Amino acid sequence: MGIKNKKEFEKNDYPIIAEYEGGGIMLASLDAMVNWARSNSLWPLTFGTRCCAIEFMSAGASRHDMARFGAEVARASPRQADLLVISGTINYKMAPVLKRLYDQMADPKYVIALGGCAISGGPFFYNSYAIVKGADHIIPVDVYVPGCPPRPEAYLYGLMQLQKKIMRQKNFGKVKYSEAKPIISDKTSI
Amino acid sequence: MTNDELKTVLTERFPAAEIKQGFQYVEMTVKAEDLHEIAVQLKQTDEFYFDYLICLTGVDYPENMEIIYHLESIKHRHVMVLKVRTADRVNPAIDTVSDVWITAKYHEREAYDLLGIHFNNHTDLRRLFLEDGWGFPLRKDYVDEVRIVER
Amino acid sequence: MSEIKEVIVKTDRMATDRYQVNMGPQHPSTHGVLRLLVTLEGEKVLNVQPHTGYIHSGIEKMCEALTYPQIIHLTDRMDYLSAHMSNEAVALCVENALQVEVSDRVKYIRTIMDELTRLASHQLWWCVYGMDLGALTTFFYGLRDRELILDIFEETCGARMTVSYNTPGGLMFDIHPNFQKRVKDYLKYFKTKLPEYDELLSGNVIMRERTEGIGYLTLEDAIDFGVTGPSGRASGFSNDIRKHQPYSAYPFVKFNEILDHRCDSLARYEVRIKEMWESISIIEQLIDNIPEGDYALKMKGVMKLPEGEFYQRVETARGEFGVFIISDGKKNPYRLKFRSSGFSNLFALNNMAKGHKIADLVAIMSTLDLIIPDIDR
Amino acid sequence: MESSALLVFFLAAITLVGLAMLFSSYVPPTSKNSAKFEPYECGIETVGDAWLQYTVGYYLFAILFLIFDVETIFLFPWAIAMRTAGIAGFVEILIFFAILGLGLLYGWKKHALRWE
Repeated sequence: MGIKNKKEFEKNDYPIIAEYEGGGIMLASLDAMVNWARSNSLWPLTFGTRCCAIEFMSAGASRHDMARFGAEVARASPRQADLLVISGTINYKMAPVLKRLYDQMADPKYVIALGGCAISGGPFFYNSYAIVKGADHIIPVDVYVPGCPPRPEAYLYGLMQLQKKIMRQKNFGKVKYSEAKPIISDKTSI
Repeated sequence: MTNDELKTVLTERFPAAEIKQGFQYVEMTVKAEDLHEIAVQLKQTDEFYFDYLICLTGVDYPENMEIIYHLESIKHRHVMVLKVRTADRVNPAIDTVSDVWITAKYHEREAYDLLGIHFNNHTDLRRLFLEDGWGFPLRKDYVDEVRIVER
Repeated sequence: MSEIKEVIVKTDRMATDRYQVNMGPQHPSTHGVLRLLVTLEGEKVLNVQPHTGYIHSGIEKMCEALTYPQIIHLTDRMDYLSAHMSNEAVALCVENALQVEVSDRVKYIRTIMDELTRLASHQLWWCVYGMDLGALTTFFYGLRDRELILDIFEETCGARMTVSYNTPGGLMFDIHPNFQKRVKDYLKYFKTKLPEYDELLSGNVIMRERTEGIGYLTLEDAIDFGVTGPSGRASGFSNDIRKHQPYSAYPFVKFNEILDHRCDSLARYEVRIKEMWESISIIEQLIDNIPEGDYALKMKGVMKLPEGEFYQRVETARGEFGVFIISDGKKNPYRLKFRSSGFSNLFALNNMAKGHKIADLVAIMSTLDLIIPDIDR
Repeated sequence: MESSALLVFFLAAITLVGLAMLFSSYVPPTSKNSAKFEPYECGIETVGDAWLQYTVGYYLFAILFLIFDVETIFLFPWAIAMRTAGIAGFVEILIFFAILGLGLLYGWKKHALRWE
């Protein structure tokens, strides 16, 4: 899966992701249509554990209004959600539940790690015996939103970054979508 | 009634216990075997009427394990601290007071879960927070190099 | 499994099997990661067994390795809706232990911020209470007013929710110059909006039908289970720490403790609505006469508490929050126990919800206003 | 002429549904894992089996609802032909309602609608 033509990225806010080999003109425009539909209707799963959940709620309320990005329908069951926003700490008792919820979500699914606790354990990193140091030990995370708790605008910026990431996804042609393995660090035993 | 009135009444009612005036409240340390009987008395006698157990704390001192009960009487509005010690660190066991105050049933489960203090004839002594076989984190000699990142 | 008490169900139709369902960690109405193992018979709830621990982060063990100013940054991650009151509890406990008296200015500002946090917490409770009963509009009304309070917090303390505005010995910084003006504008605005809450939900027949006589908690049970806060006061359990052990500027304020003797979910709802009016009147009495003075005392960098045990009780929006520090003279506590209000309120849920339908269980639980990290710590 | 419109309508329905199902089964990636096919119970493995014996009240409510739902389905063709049916049609529908009303009354008196 070599990288044939190295395109120069004009806008510098695109994270550099090697471009996969994809289909021709016909499939590329089909790609654009599918990605456009997916990125503008990301339905988040109501999965709030700690204070970031309250900021996630005020992002859904009238002032910060997630509805502008098509993400205001916060579904309660993973079957109908395609965006898992981990807002809060994950501890060792909650880790298998989170893994099961992620598995039960319908594809294509995306994950946003909202807040310091979901990224790396946040304030509970040092001498806490029960917190998993970051949700990417359990499930693959697409976008990390730092902050403790991050402002609703920061969450919306993370959402926009995810939408950009989805717009570059290649669905057709010779692309193999294999489920990305979570980065299991040697220090923590799950 | 005020702290020192309470102190005098307590010393005259329970001679066997050692009573001293703590920083804020009267502290009474009782022996483990007559804890339950004193707890029933503290609740039932109209003079004390400690009907509200504020909180139950387990402490791991170097020489013994200690349970501290903060009690308040809603009728008389006075607060008291009841302490009980057990020197046995391998499997410390103290009588339960969950039949006197129902909320103690869950506070005791938390003390059992985090400190390993067993409460005899507690109806449903299970772990509250951690999974079974996790060890007792609040003990001073608890070490867990896999999960804890020391600072 | 604990024993399931036999409930004689008189029915002339065929009996139904009992089954257990998990109102599990990820559930819209548990407001966090609380798992309720509900034993059902058809729709009738026989036994509710809370399983906690899905957000237990061992804060008490962490605090044994932190200094006192650092602990304050953790307490507002426990009960994040009454963050300022929890921080104030730790600050007051350290100040009492060091026998240090803060200036009146700090007391006034702390009490105003307490009452603003209580307002914001009750507003969010009201949003989610409506949503639990199926009325989605309350979500947008309540959060609209709460955003204005968060703006005031952000301007003065720098953070919207986890404010960490207290330090042992005073406040982190002084209030913002136009803090008083903004609070007075907000009070004038919110006094017109609170009646709107009543129009929207309090008079609603469906809401009254679903909460009147549901979730009965007698006074003896409330005291025995230690159910404090508005949930306890709705059963007549007079436990308002602001009244019985006043701290900060509460002695200088005239306010009445709201008690209600109907003991059901509707009483718990109305106690909270009336408490919002009380908070407004408290802030009004304080906002105009904040005395001059320094906003923090000169404290040593590393505070060493004297040997002994110190207990401080504070009234948060959910109930009585206690900080119990056992210190052995070093710079971090030997043992630190948080008496969380949600912990005792939660376990009274079982004998309140027994015999009701599952929809009533959701209504009862949302009148208890639980915050799960406050329970698990 | 009539039947061709029906045919077009029928064909359009088949192709659209077929296209959508084909599209959605081939385009999105599918991750095969064991947890995906277990029932969702708030993130916990389900214990026991849901094939249980219920109160018969649910069944009674369902049947009563079914009866009056079918009644409204019969109402639609009548409503279209109401103009041409005239008074006779109106009387017939009243008789139809009366018979079903009797059924409802019977159910009511036999406490089929009471839940407890």
